[in-house]
Amino acid sequence: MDFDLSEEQRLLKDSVDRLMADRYGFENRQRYAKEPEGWSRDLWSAYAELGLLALPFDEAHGGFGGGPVETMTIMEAFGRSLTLEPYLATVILGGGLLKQGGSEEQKATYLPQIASGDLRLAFGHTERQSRYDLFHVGTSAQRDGGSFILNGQKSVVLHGDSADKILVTARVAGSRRDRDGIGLFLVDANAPGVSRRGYPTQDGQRAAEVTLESVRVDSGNVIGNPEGALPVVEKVTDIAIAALAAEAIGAMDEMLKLTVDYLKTRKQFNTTIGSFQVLQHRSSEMFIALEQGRSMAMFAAMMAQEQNPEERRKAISAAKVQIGRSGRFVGQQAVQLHGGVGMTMEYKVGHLFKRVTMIDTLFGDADHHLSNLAEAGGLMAA
Amino acid sequence: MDFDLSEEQRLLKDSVDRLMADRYGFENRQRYAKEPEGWSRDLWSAYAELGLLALPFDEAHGGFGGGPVETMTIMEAFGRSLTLEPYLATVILGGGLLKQGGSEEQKATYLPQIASGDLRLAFGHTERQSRYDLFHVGTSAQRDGGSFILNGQKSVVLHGDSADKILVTARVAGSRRDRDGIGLFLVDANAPGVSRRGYPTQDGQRAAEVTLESVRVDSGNVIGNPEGALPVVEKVTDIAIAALAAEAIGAMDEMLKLTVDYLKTRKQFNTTIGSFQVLQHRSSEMFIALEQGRSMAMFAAMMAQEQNPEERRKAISAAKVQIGRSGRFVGQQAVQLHGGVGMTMEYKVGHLFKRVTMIDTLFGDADHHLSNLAEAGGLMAA
Amino acid sequence: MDLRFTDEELAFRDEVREFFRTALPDSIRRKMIEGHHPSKDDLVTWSRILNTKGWAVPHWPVEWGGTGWSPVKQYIFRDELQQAPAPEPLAFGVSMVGPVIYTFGNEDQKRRFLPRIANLDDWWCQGFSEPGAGSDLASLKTTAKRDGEYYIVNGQKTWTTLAQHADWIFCLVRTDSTVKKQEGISFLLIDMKTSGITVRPIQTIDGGHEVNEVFFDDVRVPVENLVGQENKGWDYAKFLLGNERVGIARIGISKARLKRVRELASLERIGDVPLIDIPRFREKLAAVEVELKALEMTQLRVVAAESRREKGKPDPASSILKIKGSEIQQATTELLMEVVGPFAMPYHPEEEGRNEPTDGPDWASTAAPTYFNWRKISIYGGSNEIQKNIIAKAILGF
Amino acid sequence: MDLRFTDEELAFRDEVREFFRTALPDSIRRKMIEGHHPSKDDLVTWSRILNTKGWAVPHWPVEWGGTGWSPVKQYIFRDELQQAPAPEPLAFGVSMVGPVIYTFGNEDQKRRFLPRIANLDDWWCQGFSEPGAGSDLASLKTTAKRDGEYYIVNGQKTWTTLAQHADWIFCLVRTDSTVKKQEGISFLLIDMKTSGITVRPIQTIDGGHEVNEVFFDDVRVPVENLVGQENKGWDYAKFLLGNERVGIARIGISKARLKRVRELASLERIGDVPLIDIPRFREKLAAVEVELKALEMTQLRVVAAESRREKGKPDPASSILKIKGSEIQQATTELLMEVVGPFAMPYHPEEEGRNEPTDGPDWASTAAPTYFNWRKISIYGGSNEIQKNIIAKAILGF
Repeated sequence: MDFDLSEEQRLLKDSVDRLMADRYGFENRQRYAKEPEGWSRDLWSAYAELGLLALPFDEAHGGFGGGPVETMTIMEAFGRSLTLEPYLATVILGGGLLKQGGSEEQKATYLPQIASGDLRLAFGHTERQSRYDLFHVGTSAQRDGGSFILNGQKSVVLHGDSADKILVTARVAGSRRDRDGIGLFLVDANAPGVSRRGYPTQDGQRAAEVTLESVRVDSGNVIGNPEGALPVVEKVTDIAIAALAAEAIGAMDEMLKLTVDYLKTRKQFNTTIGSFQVLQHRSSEMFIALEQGRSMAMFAAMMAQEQNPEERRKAISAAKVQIGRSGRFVGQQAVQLHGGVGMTMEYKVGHLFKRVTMIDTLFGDADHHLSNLAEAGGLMAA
Repeated sequence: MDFDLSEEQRLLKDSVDRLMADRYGFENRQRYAKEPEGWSRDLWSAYAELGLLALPFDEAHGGFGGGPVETMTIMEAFGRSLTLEPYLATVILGGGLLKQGGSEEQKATYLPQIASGDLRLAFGHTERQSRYDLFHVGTSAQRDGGSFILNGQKSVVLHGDSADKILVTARVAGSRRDRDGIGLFLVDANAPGVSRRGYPTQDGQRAAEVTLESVRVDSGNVIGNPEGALPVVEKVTDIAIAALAAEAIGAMDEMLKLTVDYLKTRKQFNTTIGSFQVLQHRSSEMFIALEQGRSMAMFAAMMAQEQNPEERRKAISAAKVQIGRSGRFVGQQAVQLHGGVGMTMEYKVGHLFKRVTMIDTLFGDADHHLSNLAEAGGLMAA
Repeated sequence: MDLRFTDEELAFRDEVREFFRTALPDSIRRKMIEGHHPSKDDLVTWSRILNTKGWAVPHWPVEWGGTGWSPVKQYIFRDELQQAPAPEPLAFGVSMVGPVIYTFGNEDQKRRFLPRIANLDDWWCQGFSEPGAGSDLASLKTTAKRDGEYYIVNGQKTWTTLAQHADWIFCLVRTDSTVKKQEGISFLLIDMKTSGITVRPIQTIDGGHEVNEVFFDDVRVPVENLVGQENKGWDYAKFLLGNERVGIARIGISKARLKRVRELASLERIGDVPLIDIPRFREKLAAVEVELKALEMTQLRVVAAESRREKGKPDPASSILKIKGSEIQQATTELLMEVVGPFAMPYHPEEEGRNEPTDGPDWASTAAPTYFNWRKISIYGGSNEIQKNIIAKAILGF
Repeated sequence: MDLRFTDEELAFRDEVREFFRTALPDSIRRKMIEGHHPSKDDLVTWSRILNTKGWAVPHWPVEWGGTGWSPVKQYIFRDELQQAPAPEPLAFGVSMVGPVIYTFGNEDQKRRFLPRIANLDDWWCQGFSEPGAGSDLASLKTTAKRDGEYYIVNGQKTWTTLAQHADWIFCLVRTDSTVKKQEGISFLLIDMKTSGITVRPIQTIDGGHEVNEVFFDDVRVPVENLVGQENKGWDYAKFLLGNERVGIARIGISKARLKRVRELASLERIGDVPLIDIPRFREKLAAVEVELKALEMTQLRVVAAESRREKGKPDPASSILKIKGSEIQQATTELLMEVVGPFAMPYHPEEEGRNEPTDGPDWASTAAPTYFNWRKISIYGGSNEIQKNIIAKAILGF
């Protein structure tokens, strides 16, 4: 057991931190959000240059073979700076699904394009009725010779509006909530029958409603077993949750820092408000929540690679519970201790609060994962 | 709507408060606990003289026709002083069951004896497997001509060791968890086949394990419909919960008072620890919990008389939830803010903490009642 | 002690409930249920319906349009109004400056302003908070210098709610800076059309525009617009803030919100099971209902004690109403977030209206903005931390 | 960064687990599982089993019986020991005075005391707290006046755990009252058989007798029993308290307790449904497990950083271990109370043994006493409020 970064990991961290410090101040971030796609193409190129877009992929596919610790390092920095680019959608989700589920040919075709920054992906999975249950898929995929015809609607497709291709789950067999019978399809975003409506999300990012009307997907764009994609979807979702946990930690860490700075400088009643013991203790409680969350983000990174899917899922659920609860507490208190300015769009802390709030609603909130964990027998069952 | 005590209620409150102030200081209380029955016969007589033992009964039965507000007034004073006498067991539970369920003849026989202090009762209901479900009765009552033969075991019978008679639930028909088929029987504590083992309870009171082996109860000692006692048991339990809520408020109020006094006098780091803002705020939070609890104790008193049993049960469950939660918070914090002395038997606050803890376990803890309330549709359903 | 409503009070409740059921325009009711902000027009429309009925300012003296209702009836009226759910009459007029004017103003001021407040002919806003002051309100810096028959006002106010619609602003201004900070403050009424006033919007994290900064640059205010005595403004402000705290529990609003949560959680399903039938969810909801019921009883205790209390001296126990009231309101927004689930994510700016197709269920779009926006409730009107100080000092005697 | 145990660490874990499985006497294990206090004999027996194995004082220097294990292995050992569940070696000896003696004591003291501590030949207790001091430990008043080759000790200590069994007590005493309070304190080792020492039991609310008052009335202590330098005792005390905080999370104990809760909740039924299958209960249990897992990872982070830290300077992050550790331990006792339900009520004084028939299930009787007793965990060793001060000052820089 070793909690130190390796030399290479430290270099990665330093370069990402430097990029963020140089180019991702809060004012810049707000400017990037106003660009046509809601994020910065320039930064996307910078990520490609730094190798961030190639990080998790094998060297054979133009990648660097990075693992969850590397991803954690990047995501924490992204969380601190509230980055807007479709890293999660393209690299973690889209790239992850291809890497974990794709054929050698598919990987060889697409992963280098991701790494170079030329291909942006999205993951179309959530449906109106699915809530957080990954196995709930109503979108249909009908076999038509070697092809499939997709019909259905996918909601809250993260960065679905600027994606070149969308990985879509659809049901080849079985009924709405069966674990078997789910396929994963790579759909060109401009293919006939695909319509998208992009919109801003509460946290200043982008998502889309994607409608599929008789969309034809040929056999080369079926990812893995067309009736057995769920395990891959679950695995990649777990990896994404681990990444989001790290992002949330970055955001919480930044909120605590901003809050402590504010308390030390803001004066009221002829003293800095940081001299009030109640506000000091509240800050200590934020610190505890942050560090407990950080511990679980590390646990998630470790367990995202666990071979036994049941153990992996329980561990990831546990981490999501902790991240959700820590994030809520740290976020609410950061706003509370800032008073009015914490409520304004002009100040960073409110945006961080919104981001951690939305991270809780991604891939299942704390209560959902607590239920799942409890139903699976808890963390300590033998 | 009127929250003021009437003139008569104020007189009652004053006389009980005076009795407690004169004779129920903490040292006395600890002395009474060492008397043979674990409570004071002298005080019992004093209660009789003051009319407290007659309070809830009709004038026809030697009582004063007092209602839940009167009971609340007494119980709050009892809670503050940690009284040990079997008031709940005899007057509220035993007397209540007779008053609500007994025949005119039974009432005329027994209620005056309670009022005069000559008869002590207990309620034998809980069983090893019943937890908090009132309808769970495994003790059997077999018809034998006009009599019934009782077999079974009753646990945690409050003040069962010093009771003259015990009101016992037993199943005449149906299976273990049926709502129908439950009878209520007045059993002489020294009847053949009754054995009792008394023991102290965690909060310094007394209870008993009562075993019934072929105990014969004649028809004159069946209380009400021998297959339909559950509604009466539920009603009297609800009245008892309202009384316990008031007792808990008395105990919480005393804990807050002791804690604030302690914080104002205890010195550390060259200052009274009450000057620390964190401890002041904690006290404020205790005050809020206390007052929210007090409000619900009043609500319970009001709703204990509600005609519609479903509404009554929901309201009482709501009150028990609040009392349980407020009591836990106030009790834990009272001990915490006292530091080590709060942990000792020599100081009153720990005993108050134990009493409110045990009140939570009587007739269903906060979680049990929250489940019941939620299952019944909540408080706000139309 | 009788903790039940009397028959007369119950009859009164039925009467106001029926009135709200029939008199409140449906379009406004829909907005309220769905968590949208009523527009200025909505509020004017509704206020005039109330005023026509004679119920716009029930708590005012009868001669100025009040109803003479008992405190319990006032409570019932407000509770039913919130549960309707109907917009509350603009507090800055009817609950804040109105009572200050009829208590401390002169006859001219009463005649000039009070009827227009009751009918929402004048939209008022509140000029108390300043950027540097926060909870230390009395440290305000906006000055008013006497110049003949005018005060010349310079400075800045902030967090000025709905100033963008306002005709008038009531301000605390410093008229004497040589004395203790509380003793040099005056209470001025200022016409928003006066030259030298600039309103700058502040966008809040929910994306809405409720609050503003208001700048005063050599603004000339006639001395006749001074309320009461010069340099006594702090007393009037304390009186005003005391009134503010009474209604702050907003129990009817939480009742309406919990009802909404229960309805939506019956529609929303996890597989085939309505969310409301998931024990975890329904117990969480019930737990909030219990807290709310307790608070309602606490509120009624405060209301019932009101007649025995010195006028203008708020019950320090009303700090409980602020603390618990805000905690419960915030808890209801968290419940709604849970109901909405993944559909909390899409953001629809309120201004754009509801013309475009919805992303997710049409009731989902206000969940997150409401959750974000309602974080303010534990901050404004004396933060919950300040309220705990008040309890510690005024009740527990620290 | 590699957050998994190495193969070697895993093998070590299996080895100690197997040892605890076979070497711990069953009667002691039963008591631990059921929440009873091990007796003095139990602890002596177990300590000698450990000492024979060479594992009584793993963290000590190798020359005095230590094992030379890495911090991670030390953690694994302790965690497995607590999960066995086995009694922990008497902390006052092996974790408190032992390290002070081998770090600051002279050779004579080391030879004389350390082997007897490791074998629990001497039972030690701690004389730090005084009635008036509380969290302000340095304000202690017990004096030691030099008189030839002796110190004459007068004063009173309190909260002295298990002093009733003790052969020796280590005390902070005031040897100079003319200087700043921290600078006049010395660290003395006192034989409990010396005349003038009186031990008075304090009964705690769980009915147990764990703590005592200890009175010193002209107690003559040879000067050779002074540790280190006169008036430097505060430094040694800080060193000792820093060590105390490391193990304070007691994660293995909470693991064992949660395992117990899960087992009992599988036996206890509501109707036909085991309590563990009630969603509310099992989610509550899972929530505590999550907190515990987070704390375990936090603990491991502190452990892993230990080698990089200056000796004797505790990581201020270890305040998290104290705060969360106590909250979690207390939460486990609340879960047990819920499992036990109505059978929390009967009280069985521990002294009377388990001869009489039980009232309720035989595992129920320790639930309430444990719940009551464990309230101390957030009070002792620097209350949780003090720990939050430490985080605010030492980490957040207030």
